[in-house]
Amino acid sequence: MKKMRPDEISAIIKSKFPQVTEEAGTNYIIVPKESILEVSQYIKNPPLALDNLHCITGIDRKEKIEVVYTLYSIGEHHGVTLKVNLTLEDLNVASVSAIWKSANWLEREVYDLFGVIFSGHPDLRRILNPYDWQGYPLRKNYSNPDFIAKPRM
Amino acid sequence: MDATQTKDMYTEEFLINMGPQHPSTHGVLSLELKLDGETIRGCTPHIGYLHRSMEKIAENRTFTQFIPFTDRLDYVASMNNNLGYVMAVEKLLNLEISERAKYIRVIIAELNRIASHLIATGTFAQDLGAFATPLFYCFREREKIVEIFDQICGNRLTYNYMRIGGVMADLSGEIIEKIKEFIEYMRPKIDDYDELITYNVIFLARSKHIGVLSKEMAINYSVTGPNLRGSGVKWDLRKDEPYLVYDKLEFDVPVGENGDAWDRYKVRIEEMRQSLRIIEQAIESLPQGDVTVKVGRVHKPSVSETYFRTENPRGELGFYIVGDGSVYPYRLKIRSPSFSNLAVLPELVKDIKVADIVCVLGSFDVLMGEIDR
Amino acid sequence: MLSILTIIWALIVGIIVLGFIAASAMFLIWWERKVSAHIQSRYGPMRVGWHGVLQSVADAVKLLLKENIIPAEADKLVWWLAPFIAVVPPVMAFVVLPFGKNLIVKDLNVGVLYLMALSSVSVIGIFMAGWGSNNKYSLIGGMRSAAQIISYELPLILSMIIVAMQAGSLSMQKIVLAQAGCWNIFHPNLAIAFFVYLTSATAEINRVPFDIPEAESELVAGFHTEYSGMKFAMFFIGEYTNLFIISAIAATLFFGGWQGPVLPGVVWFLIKSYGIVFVLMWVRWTFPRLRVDQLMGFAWKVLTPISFFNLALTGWLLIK
Amino acid sequence: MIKYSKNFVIGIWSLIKGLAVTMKYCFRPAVTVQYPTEKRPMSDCYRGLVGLHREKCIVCYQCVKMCPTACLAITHKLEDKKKILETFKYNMELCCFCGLCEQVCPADAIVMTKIYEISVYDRKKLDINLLDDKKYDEWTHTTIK
Repeated sequence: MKKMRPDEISAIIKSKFPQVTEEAGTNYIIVPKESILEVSQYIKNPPLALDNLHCITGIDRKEKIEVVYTLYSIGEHHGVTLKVNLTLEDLNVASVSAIWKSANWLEREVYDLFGVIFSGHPDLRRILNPYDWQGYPLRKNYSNPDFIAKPRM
Repeated sequence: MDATQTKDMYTEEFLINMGPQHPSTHGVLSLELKLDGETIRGCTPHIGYLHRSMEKIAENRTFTQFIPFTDRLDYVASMNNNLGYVMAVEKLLNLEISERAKYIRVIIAELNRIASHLIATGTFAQDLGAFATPLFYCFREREKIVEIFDQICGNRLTYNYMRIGGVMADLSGEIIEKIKEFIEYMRPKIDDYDELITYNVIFLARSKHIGVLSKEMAINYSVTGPNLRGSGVKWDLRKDEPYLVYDKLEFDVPVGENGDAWDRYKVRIEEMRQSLRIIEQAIESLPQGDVTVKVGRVHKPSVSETYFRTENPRGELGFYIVGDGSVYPYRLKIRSPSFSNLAVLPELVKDIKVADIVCVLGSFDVLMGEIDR
Repeated sequence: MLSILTIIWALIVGIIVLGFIAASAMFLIWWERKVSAHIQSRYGPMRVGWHGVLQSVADAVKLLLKENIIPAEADKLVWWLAPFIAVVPPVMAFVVLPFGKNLIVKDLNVGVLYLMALSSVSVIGIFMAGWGSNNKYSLIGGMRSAAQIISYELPLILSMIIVAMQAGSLSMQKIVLAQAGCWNIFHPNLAIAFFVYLTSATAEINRVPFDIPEAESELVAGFHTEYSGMKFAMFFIGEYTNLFIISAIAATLFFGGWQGPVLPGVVWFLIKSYGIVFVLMWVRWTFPRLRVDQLMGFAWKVLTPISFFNLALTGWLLIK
Repeated sequence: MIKYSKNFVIGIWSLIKGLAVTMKYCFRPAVTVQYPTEKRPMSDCYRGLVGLHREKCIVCYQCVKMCPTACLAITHKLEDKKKILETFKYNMELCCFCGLCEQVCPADAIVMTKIYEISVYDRKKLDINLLDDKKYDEWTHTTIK
């Protein structure tokens, strides 16, 4: 099968789910947080067969937190990036760890560092920081007496 | 404490903390094991003892300043980490590097892959009780590589050799001769490993059919690198999404059959042979030219984000970099291969003996510097 | 008068034997380090004395000066007694070892039986160490050791019995003398017995590839995890004396003991014993370790049937 | 039964092969060196402690800006519009020996020396004044002769 380009993949997803949009200028697909589970369910199986959840990243954009899912397909050699935007007031998003097992630890990491709550996650504990750590270190407004930022030049 | 009731024997489960200080947890990994006699009933990994907050550090460093930090992620394969990072930044900056630099990067990365696999081989044999001898042989061979790196970049462990837009220093003719010598030296040594460990009957008995990772499970858990190939998935970024000049070089992708510990080990041994082939070809077709392109001391990417992954000795190392137009990355996420590889461990060690958990863990070749970041 | 002389004689012999044990253990530790180093392309100890030959003395002094750490929750008496119980059986085994024609402490007429009895005592020391430390790793090590030694006792004893059958005596000297014409190892059935003996004896003294009681990569150091200083050294002395004992028994039972041309008997005996020690060291630094269930399976499914078959074969050969 | 015995023989043969490999290396010369008395030759570009040619320094602050761990600190004074180096502190505790300062220096004033035997009992000694000529005397002759 021919390797699909990112815009072809996003076209397929958009035709199936009208609520998803595409980020301007890029091929990142923005999924409303309510529909992440059904979109995941769909793209996991053929025709897209994105069976490898490679990476989950949080990005603190100050007014919102983005959760970025980087997905690849081992069989079809293509990939796609999903984004879920969360407002600071409501940091809940459904966990995809039932669909891709690799999401288990990756979501725990995002929870640990950004404080995003993945509802439905089987074991949502901190992973890199100690279990009694306060605060979410990768937020831009994080402060801690032990953390001294290098003076910028 | 809960107990298991078998026919007429009554045994009490007990908890044992394996690590963070333990000879064979490959660093400061802590495994909370629930044991029923010698049999493992449950395993919970606890990580983070080596957490240095690399991603937060990256937000306060310029792109060049972060290169030395990538050395300290996977300290056994620093060159490959350097490579993954600088290539991600180059992708963010849309920077094209010279042809010679590409070949040099391939040679160096493959040399470091051999060094890393040597350590994996040695420690795996050590974990199975071949006390120190294979490990010392592996370190003896690795020393040759480290000496070459020492001559190239002046350091033996944390190389800081790759630069955004090229490499730090050119390969002199003398060093190329040394690398050629090393290839000749290394080939018979791998055969020695085959005789000493790979086909040793005790080694086979210990590692065959232990920790079987099925294809589907490996993909679902996003296991990458030799561990994925050990499960029989023919997936190698160097072949499937070639970067640098890997598409011009000829090499095979070794795969395992059953996905057990021995297959993962065997894939590494074969990969060393393939890496030697790659280095040989790359040296032969090494073009002349500059090794760096002229770029400024600081790099200002546009407001954009990128994800780039390279094939590290332990799996696929990905960097997700978000640039905000300043000289600092807005966000830098490191997708480390060992992190995902370790996540599958609790699934594989159910109902096997306590000696086998060491075997499974050793065959995964995890490295805590990379997991905890 | 006679009794006083006997006591003095016993003391002199005791001192000689203990001196030999200490010297032998130190030499073996140094030698093992050297052998392992050369196998691994290293030098090993080089600093203390010629090629580090006095390294073991320096280590012994260091261990004597070390603090004796007792775990707070340990079973003190058991913990304290264990190293001594581990070291006594190998020392007692010296009673029946024939170093030369007349160089034997006491030629018991049940010498082989006595050795078999002693070899099963040392497990008590190891198990006490595992239990008394109150450490989970030590406990697993002690349990493994008990299971392992009991399993390997059977093939060990069966292979020794074959030698006794061949010689028609249980006395060590008589067994040596019976080999005057032809060493036992050159009889095919006894050659099999020798390999069974060597394998199960390696397991008896917990050496690679049967070192699961102290399996470093799983159990840290097994039963002696919690020991330090001189108590640790006692285990070490016991281990290396055991190594010498099983090699000496093998030399006596299968290689004609002190018999040999030109050189005096004691030299031949030591050459043969240390030769077998070298083989065991060579094996130790080459092979990986078996798993606990494989180890038991090997004892019961391979070694024991072979021994029984061999026993029947020897009986048939003798009657024929 | 035949298969069993065949496997048995193959197993024993594999063990003998392993023993042959170790015996082979037993008689090869050792590859290690006796460290404090005997040392490996150093490579030309070895990255040890940071050193300074003070007469070359043009006080451009590039090294301070480039250092990823902020281990260098400079102060200067102005004398008839010329920058004169006043202090040059080097906090070795933080240094990660990356060599970026050496690479970025436009005047080749800051260099990486070949000193690597740098153990001290007092942590304060790790805060080094690079303008001191005798700063590394203690560490250049540490080897047992």
